[in-house]
Amino acid sequence: MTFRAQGLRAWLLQRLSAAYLALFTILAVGWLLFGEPVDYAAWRQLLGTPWISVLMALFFMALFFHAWVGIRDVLMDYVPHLKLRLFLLIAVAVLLLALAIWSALTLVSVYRP
Amino acid sequence: MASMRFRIYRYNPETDTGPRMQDFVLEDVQPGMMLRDALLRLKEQDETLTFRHSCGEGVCGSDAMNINGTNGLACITPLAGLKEPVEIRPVPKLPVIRDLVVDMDEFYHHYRSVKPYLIVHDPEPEVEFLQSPQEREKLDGLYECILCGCCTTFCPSFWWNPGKFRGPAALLQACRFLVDSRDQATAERLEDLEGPYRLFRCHTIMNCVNVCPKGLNPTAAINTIKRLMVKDMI
Amino acid sequence: MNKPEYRRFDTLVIGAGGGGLRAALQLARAEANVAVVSKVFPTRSHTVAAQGGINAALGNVRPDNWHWHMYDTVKGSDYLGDQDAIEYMCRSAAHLVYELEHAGVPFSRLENGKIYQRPFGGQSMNFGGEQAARTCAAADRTGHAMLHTLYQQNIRAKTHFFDEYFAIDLLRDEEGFILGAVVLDIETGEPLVIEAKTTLIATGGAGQLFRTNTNAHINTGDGLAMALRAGLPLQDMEFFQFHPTGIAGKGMLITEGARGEGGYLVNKDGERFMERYAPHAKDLASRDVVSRAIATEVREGRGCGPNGDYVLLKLDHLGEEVLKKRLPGILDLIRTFLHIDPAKEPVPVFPTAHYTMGGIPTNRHGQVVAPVEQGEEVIPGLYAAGECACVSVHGANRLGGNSLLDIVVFGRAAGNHIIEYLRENRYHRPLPPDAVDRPLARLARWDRKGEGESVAGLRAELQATMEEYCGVFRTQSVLDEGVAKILELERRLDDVRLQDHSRIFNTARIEALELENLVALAVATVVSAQARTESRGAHSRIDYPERDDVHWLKHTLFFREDRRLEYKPVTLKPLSVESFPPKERVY
Amino acid sequence: MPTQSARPRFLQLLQIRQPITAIVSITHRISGVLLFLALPFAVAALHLSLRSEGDFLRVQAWLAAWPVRLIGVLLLWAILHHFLAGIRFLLLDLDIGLSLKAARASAWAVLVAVGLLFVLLLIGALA
Repeated sequence: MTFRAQGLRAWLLQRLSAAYLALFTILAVGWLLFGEPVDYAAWRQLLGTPWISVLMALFFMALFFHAWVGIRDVLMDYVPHLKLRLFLLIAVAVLLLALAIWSALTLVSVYRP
Repeated sequence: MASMRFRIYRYNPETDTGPRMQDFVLEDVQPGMMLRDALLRLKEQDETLTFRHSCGEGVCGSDAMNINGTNGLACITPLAGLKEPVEIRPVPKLPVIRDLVVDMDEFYHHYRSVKPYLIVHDPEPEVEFLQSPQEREKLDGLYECILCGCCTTFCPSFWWNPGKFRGPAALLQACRFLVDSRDQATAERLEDLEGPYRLFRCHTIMNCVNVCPKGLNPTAAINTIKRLMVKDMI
Repeated sequence: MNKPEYRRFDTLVIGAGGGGLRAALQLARAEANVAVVSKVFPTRSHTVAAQGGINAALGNVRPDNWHWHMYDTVKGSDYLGDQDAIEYMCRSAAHLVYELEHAGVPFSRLENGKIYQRPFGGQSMNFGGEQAARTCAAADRTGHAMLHTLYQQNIRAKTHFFDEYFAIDLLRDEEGFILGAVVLDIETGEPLVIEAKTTLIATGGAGQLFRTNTNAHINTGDGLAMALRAGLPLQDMEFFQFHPTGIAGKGMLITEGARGEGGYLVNKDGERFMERYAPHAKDLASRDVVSRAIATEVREGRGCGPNGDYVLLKLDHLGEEVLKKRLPGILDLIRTFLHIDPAKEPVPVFPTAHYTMGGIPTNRHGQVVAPVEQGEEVIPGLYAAGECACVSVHGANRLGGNSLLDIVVFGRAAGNHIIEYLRENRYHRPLPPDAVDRPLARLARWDRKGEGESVAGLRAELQATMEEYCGVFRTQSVLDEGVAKILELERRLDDVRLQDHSRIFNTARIEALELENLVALAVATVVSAQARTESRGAHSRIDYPERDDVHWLKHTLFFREDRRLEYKPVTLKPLSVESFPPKERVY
Repeated sequence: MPTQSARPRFLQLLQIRQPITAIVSITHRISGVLLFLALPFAVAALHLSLRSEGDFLRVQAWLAAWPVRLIGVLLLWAILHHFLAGIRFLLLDLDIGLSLKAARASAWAVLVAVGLLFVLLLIGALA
């Protein structure tokens, strides 16, 4: 996504990611409510399942895109000072990008012994 | 109901440095009176009290104001049922010229910006364009707007981006022409509304729908435009 | 007061209702440099409140042709309408309605996709035969739909608007040319001189003359009074239309379309009384007839309610579906102001002051005309269109659906003639240096300080007086008394003082200027009415119940100077067809 | 004549009565921002929980600590609200419940449901 996301694409992305996040949340909550408490090994094993990894990766992608559009909207609405807004936007983008890389590395890390 | 108390926003640029609230008491309030009737009688008490009004029946859209914290037309707001003291202020955000009179230029600017007129490229027929009752029905809920400004000035997105966000009233007009079976400028109209500000500052807060004195639904109109954009993209 | 600024335009249009906007559109499209001055933002002009529709013999629902429309209009006018102008209007109607449709007016539609047309009062097929369906409608918001569309097209044509400017007076030179007007910027309170080669007055009617009226607060006949002050006469001011169905006691209009869609009137016995007054057309007889019938029912003790002072309009039998589809605005209005549901209960109605048939005398090109020794001459550079003009297509009684037609037909005609005039008059005539003195003095008069009567008080008294002494039924003694009272009010106008002398958005000052206009028009109305000793159309004399074509088949001209009356003949000769000679008028 | 910028504008938010739909909207925003602020910690927790058994236990211990629990309660509300209000917004985008009456009703429903679930979950957690 470009930094200057167009209105329609940003809006669509936020809705589509929201839909995925909602579904994922339902699954996660279900697992939390009805799943067994896990220990470290089980936790690693769970996240080491390929299809779970894919779901998780998609989740993080959706989460960061969703957060990006949401926070961008907030800043566009409440920070009228253009330079400050630009600074904050860049900061948020850098933060989200860093988090994206970090979470990707984390998700991959379970496949290393 | 014998008398009623009012607190009204006053600002006279020739004598005041800032706005103030003035208390009024109106005696002999008759049942069935509208707020506009009350304001007219208060103006007889104090000639300097200034507000716009005209038709008195909710079709000209002159007397939009903020009544007990919410926007509405004075002429179709019954006094009965208003909490006392009735607090009356100008509609939010627009610059106040005097008392309850605001400068609506910014509002009109957005209205004009959406090209609120039918655009037809084909030659016109000798008689009327044919339009089925079903096609015509799509204009219901859109063409009735009276440009009072209640919706746009009650929209938080307009408060934060008054220069860039078109606002619910203008977007309702945009939709009115987009869905008119006679109009042939769909693509240009949609393209013009692209970008993060003009349309997409709308966050479905629905304040517009809450205050529209004609019971219109700008949010639905904005949804329709978004759907047309998605269709156009695909 | 600072020295006023000057601006120059080819054409100055005063008033941004349907007439002014239609003319401005014609001019802007012809690339004339046109300024529209309006005391309210254009879409707040009173055209916005017109409900029922616009007449044109499209024949979409029932067979129709313009000649039948012409017959109905002549008959409706009680033969006081000028038949050349009426022919012109009825002939152009279809074209102008199609043009409006092409411009975007969201007319209601028939199954076949054509414009919906509803029956309206005073309409017939075959010169007095069966009820016609001639009124093109956008639900019951036709005026709103038209006004917004016309404004929108003017945006497109880049017309120059002066929103919220109040016209004070016309500018005139020695030779009688009209050279523009002095206007007041309401926002700043500063006067502005607008010089123009041509000036079009399109300021609408003066419904605020009466206490209970269907009109907006702004309908104070400013243009009419300006014409009077410029030394021009006003024509047929005694003919003021009372709409049969205003909400009783409040005045909000319930469109004739309500009866066109099948609603009818009943008295306290539940009798459908219009069958007695107009056996053929019943509730769709013309407005003067229905208004008189209602007033008679009430006078003779058959009115409804605790005081027996209104009749009921029954709509409930039409069903919620029809009401929602065809009369949605009326449904809202009644629920808002009467707290009753017209789908279940009948609506209390009473005749209510509605439309100024009289006005600034014009020919069918919109040129203002004034009498000279033999016949009449045009006032160079001055035009009028719409309710403020008296072409006269409405004569003694206007048909429903003909006013929206009037404004577009003669707005356009005036626009076209102005374009011609501009071609021959390329330069601004010099403005005499003292030309702006009188308008500025008029403004300065309100700077006088001190105690005095209030504008609102005198206005209320004026309205009550007009209602009592110049209402639906008139007699010599009542009118004589009315004239005396109105003249007394005119005298008292001098004692009125403003308490608010501020500049910026001083609406009190605007209302004072409007009151001056209203008083001048009240005088014109009662004096014209006092003289006419016959009953014709809306002018209904109990002491002279018959129409008198021998003595009174003529237009009244009222001059401000000495309150002088003159008369001019009715044009009975149409442009191309046979004349409709006066005959007994039954519905 | 004052210039445009000298003119006052009425925008005292406390004197403007926000409709229930607006309240759901602004709380949706607030909850979103809270969740955004929690993101780095969530990723860090996930990272640590997968790094080693010791880190896993440490994360569990942190999550059980009182200050973190308090923040957790706030985030629980934020998730509940953002989730339910978000579903409402998605439905509105699909033109479902877009009439004023329905939109007001659904706004109330969201607030009530969030409140109920929140209390239930808290009771469940404490029990």
